[in-house]
Amino acid sequence: MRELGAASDDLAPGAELMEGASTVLGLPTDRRREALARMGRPLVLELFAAMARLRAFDERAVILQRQGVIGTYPTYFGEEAVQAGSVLALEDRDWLFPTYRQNSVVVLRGCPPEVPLLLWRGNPAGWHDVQALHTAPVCVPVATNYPHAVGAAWGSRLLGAASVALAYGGDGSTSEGDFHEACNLAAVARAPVIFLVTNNQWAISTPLRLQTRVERIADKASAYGMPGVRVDGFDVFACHLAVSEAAARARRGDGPTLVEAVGYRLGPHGTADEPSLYRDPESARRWNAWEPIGRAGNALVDAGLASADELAKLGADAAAEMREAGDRLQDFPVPSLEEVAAHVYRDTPWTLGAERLREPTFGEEV
Amino acid sequence: MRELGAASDDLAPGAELMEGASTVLGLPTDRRREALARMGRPLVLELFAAMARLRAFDERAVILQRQGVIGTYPTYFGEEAVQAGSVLALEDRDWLFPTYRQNSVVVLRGCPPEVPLLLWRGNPAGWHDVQALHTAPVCVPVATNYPHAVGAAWGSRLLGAASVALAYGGDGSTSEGDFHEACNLAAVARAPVIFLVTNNQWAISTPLRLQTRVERIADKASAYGMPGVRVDGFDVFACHLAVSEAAARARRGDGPTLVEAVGYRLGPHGTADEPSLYRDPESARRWNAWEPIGRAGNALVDAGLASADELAKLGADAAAEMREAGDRLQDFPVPSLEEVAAHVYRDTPWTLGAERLREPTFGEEV
Amino acid sequence: MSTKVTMVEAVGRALGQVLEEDPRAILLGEDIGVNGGVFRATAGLQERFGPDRVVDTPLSEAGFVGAAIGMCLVGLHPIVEIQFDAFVYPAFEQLASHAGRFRWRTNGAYGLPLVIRIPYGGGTKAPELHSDSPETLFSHTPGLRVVAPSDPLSAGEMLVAAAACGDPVIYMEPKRLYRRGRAEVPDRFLALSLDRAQVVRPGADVAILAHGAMVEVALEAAEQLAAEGASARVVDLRSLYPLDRDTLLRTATEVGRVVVVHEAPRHSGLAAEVAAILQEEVADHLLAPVLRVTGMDMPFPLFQLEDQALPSAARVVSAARATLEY
Amino acid sequence: MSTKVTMVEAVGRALGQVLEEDPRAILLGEDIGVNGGVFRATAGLQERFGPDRVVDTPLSEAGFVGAAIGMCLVGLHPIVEIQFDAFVYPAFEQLASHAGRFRWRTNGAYGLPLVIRIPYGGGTKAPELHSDSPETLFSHTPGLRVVAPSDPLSAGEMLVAAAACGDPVIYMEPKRLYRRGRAEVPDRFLALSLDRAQVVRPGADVAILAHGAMVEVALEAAEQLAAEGASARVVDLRSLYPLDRDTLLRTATEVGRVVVVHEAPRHSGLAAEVAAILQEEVADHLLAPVLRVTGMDMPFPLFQLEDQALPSAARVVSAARATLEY
Ligand SMILES: Cc1ncc(C[n+]2csc(CCOP(=O)(O)OP(=O)(O)O)c2C)c(N)n1
Ligand SMILES: Cc1ncc(C[n+]2csc(CCOP(=O)(O)OP(=O)(O)O)c2C)c(N)n1
Ligand SMILES: [Mg+2]
Ligand SMILES: [Mg+2]
Repeated sequence: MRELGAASDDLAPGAELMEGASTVLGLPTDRRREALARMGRPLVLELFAAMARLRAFDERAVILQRQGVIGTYPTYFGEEAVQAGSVLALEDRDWLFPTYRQNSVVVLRGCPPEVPLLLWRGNPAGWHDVQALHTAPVCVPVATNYPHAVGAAWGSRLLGAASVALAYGGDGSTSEGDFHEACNLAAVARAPVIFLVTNNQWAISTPLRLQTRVERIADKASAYGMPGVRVDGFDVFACHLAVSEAAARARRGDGPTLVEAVGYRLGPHGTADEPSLYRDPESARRWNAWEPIGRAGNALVDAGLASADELAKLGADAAAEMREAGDRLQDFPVPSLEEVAAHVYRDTPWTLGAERLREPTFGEEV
Repeated sequence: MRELGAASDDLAPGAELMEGASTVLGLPTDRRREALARMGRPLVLELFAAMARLRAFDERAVILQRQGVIGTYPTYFGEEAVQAGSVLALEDRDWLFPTYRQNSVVVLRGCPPEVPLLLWRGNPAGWHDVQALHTAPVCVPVATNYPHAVGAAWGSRLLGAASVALAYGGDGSTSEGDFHEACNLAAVARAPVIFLVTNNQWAISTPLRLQTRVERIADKASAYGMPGVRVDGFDVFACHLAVSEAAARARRGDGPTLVEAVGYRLGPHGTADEPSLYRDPESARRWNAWEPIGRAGNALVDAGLASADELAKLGADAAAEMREAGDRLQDFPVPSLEEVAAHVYRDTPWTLGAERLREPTFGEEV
Repeated sequence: MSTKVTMVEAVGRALGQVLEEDPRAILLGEDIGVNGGVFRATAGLQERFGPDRVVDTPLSEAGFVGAAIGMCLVGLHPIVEIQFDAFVYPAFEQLASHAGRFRWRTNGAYGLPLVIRIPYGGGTKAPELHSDSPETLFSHTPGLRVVAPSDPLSAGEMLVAAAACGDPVIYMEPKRLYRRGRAEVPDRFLALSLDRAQVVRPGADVAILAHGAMVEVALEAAEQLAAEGASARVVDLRSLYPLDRDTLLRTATEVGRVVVVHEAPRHSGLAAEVAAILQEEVADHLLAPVLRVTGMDMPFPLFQLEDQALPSAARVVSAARATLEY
Repeated sequence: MSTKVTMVEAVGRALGQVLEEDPRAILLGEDIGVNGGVFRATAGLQERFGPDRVVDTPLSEAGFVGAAIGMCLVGLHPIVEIQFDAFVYPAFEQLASHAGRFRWRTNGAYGLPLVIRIPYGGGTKAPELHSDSPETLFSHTPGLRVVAPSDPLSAGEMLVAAAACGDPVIYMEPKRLYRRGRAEVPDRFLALSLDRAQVVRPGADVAILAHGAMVEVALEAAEQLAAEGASARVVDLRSLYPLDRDTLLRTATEVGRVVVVHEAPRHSGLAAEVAAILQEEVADHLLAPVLRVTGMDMPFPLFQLEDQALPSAARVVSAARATLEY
């Protein structure tokens, strides 16, 4: 975590890009303090703590990957604000549809952190309890989770449940047909869904300008007749407010919202990726100044809502929690292939019966 | 064809819908006469003649379907203006990507009309010469032709050929992912492509309001950073001008354009469809007043660019041409399955060899 | 009480029954509302159950199949209509990467009670891409069940069973049979076992295995064979994944000669799987190799050639004869 | 002259060769430019040939596969990279409804000179949906050719041949072999026949048929069988559609015992087709039924279980033994 101190108002690299994005941390000092005070100490601390846990999870995962305890891992360093801000803006009855990049948001819903770590370890114990957590399994094929969220939102409205669904995605995901079909369907059905696009400006090595010709992903909302809002993705408070508003809108029956959280992918695409092959490392270094945890911490201290020590302790506690979770990974047995095969259908067909999974042989008489 | 007379300026049902759509026929009388004169007699007559041929083809096809000479047929009654206006706005080197709804535009490129009729007769002789006509085969799966047009346009730019590609589609097609992916790709690649969406307000039984929440399909262009224009789809002159402009833009290197041609599906979706099941017949009757051939004819006579007799003769000639084409359909032999099987690959694999297509039997010794 | 209905009417009645008995059932698809579907399978259902339960979707197969998956998560039981066979292709990713994997992703805890209805197959003189038989794509895709009825009664019973199954079912409707005659059906369909094949004609000399519209062709062939003095057993496979292994093995063991018929292309089609299983498991009982009468390895031809391309009773008879003379 | 290269380097060299020799060749795909592809197959090619010939596309598989089809119409020869196996699913409609049908829609006059490269298969400890083996979806789809190399030399030669083939080729790259050792390759790959299987190890007692990464497994099994005194012939199928019928029949006739191995699910997989053909055509020469060692009919498991799910030399050996003891 960056050293905490006075919040700085001149955050160079993103300034232009963030123009028009709603912000709390980017407000002039007085208004910022006021805004934070209005949110209240419990919430702002909860947001900070959630970010600290996400960060600690991510850092631990990267270490575990280097140690060979888990496999390839998509780090989300820098995206803690979007994730914490959005999860905490929703209620437990609301549904989350994360991608690989939001692979630990379930932890903020009460899931033990070893579960998502186990997923990257390639152990089926890594599948979390979808119904208990109202969180879909981590989605790997880009953009395919958007329609799921639409269906969940629309369906819960039909059932009179007033649950909201939120789907995560990246700038790159907006080029896929599923993004389009989901947005259109949501708008037509007035589904209470939030499309939260983290515009980190990269899809692996592909920069935003090769992904789309529009500069603001939020502008794509107009094609569907739904509102599009832009928020500073490195500002957990702003993200929380933006998603809260979108959720309120959805609950009021006013339909979907596209939220673009602007930021920058500070790390590699994943542990197997080497960004120096395709982008200037200087750029990530400069964007680091916007890194959400340091920024939020500075602002909280400055606003007198927390002490630096208190925040440091949240970070340390989170680090300990995640280290311990990592230490427990080896305890989880790998289920047998037979067990996994029995999890594909409610009534397992003969083709997945235990005898089929072992030695190939000729049939017995019938 | 409607009786020709003085052009009427009060065309009720579409008036609101057409608001903002570029028009020639909707101009006040003086300006309309002026605009038509500027286009010049040869062009306006050519446009009229093209519409007359398309109409005659369509009417003949419907008759042939009733007679059982061809199978299910998707009539395009009322869409002659969009089709004739667009084909004539392009050069022969430009590529067309028609759907089932533009199934006879090849005829305007010089293809004998029996060819597209044979397609609906289920005879492979119905496949036209794609390279000679620079027209892709009629595309059946909705929206899948958009990416093809992007590739053709982009590819021809890469080859230095300056050809433009135009893809047709309907209002419903804009809900498909392929529309989105194609528009986005075209804009990023600055491909010289025109997406010409005929908004006839129906996708089979699905009205526009269940298809999308935006009222104007042209507005969808902004999501891609490309211009979207709206044109009166029952006005062949306006369609010609809009597509000409889009083509000029493309040729200048300024990339793609989305053109929305607004109209109304005056007929059924196809010969197997029964619109009275899902829409008020009155509505189609009222829109009939906008029917493009009568409207264009009235305007030409009014502007002194053609006589009613001359136009009637164009219609009669076209009807004769298409009747004769229909009469020739029975002359075309159906190729054998073996011949068709030899058309799947350049080097026909054994799996499609003549012996495989006949009696099933056991192998010979090798 | 019972009534005589066509297959498409049986489908409609089964859908009505499901909507009536299961308040969480919902129908989604293109033009299924006021229009009642392009085949009229859902005729009258929107009027009866309202536009929230019989939903006209925008033209976006991936989108509404994906949405149906999401609906399952919150407790709905969606039944999706794909307008024609080839138009399921845009939804393939949603089916392969999600529908078939969802229960597995919850370690068996939660399945998707999802039915995808696909009118499929040739023989209706339809335009290109309206006559495909894509069932193998789904039977080769883990996590899905694939079934096909062959008459009004099996259509109703299997559809009701599919809706109750708790896992995604690809329900292939042989559209060429939609209006091919009427048959008695009960007022209320019983949800029969989804994965049982059915012997639809007894016989001892050769067995003809088929599904969907090919069952009729098989029966016709059996009739012709009977005239020649050969008794053909006809088995309606019904469940294409999983196959009914017991019935397959019993049939092959008892009869010894097997012909498998399907409209889909031959290479790696269902008949290949049946042949592979039979030679693997009961080779010693086979009196002749399993023969396949299938669609060709080419795009389904334009309709003037479809009768040549589709398996015909004549082709089935000559295959049966070949196995009899082997 | 010749050099020792890995398979992924051979792919890169073949692509470089095609770009150099064919001015109409163009590469399209996600991250294939500056980054050189996530597997680095296209490393250095954008630098060499420029961003107009090695094109980073937006994230839209249906869109860029569709665009590649359009490029063919105007005379380009696109080679598309799909980033990982399962991500070809969104492009399925473009491949099935268009790529495979285009020549047929021109009565044979014009084909699509299109290559779709798909890194596929398991064994790399990858996340979900990065280990699928979708080749059967394409070999069951008319109008496509499907091939898979098994070593650096065949990778280079077959890719060059695919690019020259004139019809759409689905080129399956067994990614687990990408960096598995080096082999000599010539400076310039020759475009060999695309549809020939290759006997990669002679043997007379049992034949093991495999493709892609399974060839290595087959060879390992053959080695173990040799230690037990059984001589196993290993055939690299290479062409998955069409299959090399002559080699298949000759092998079965000469050897009499056949095991087919693939990673894809079993039901209606390639092995089913091979078994069906062999029992159909040379039943009398088979000394035992054809046995299949395949992936399971379930989603490819998370990677801690992948070694159990993937066909192993041990499973192949025991299948071979079973046929030997039949
Ligand atoms: C359909 C599909 N195609 C390709 C991939 C491979 N892939 C994984 S992540 C990724 C980039 C995604 O970029 P973006 O949407 O911006 O999200 P980010 O990774 O930046 O969070 C790609 C191409 C995939 N997972 N799914
Ligand atoms: C992918 C796909 N899904 C469904 C269909 C069936 N279908 C044919 S035309 C049509 C409606 C198309 O409406 P629109 O795009 O407005 O064009 P229009 O028919 O009005 O010209 C549908 C659903 C299809 N051809 N392709
Ligand atoms: Mg991104
Ligand atoms: Mg329409």
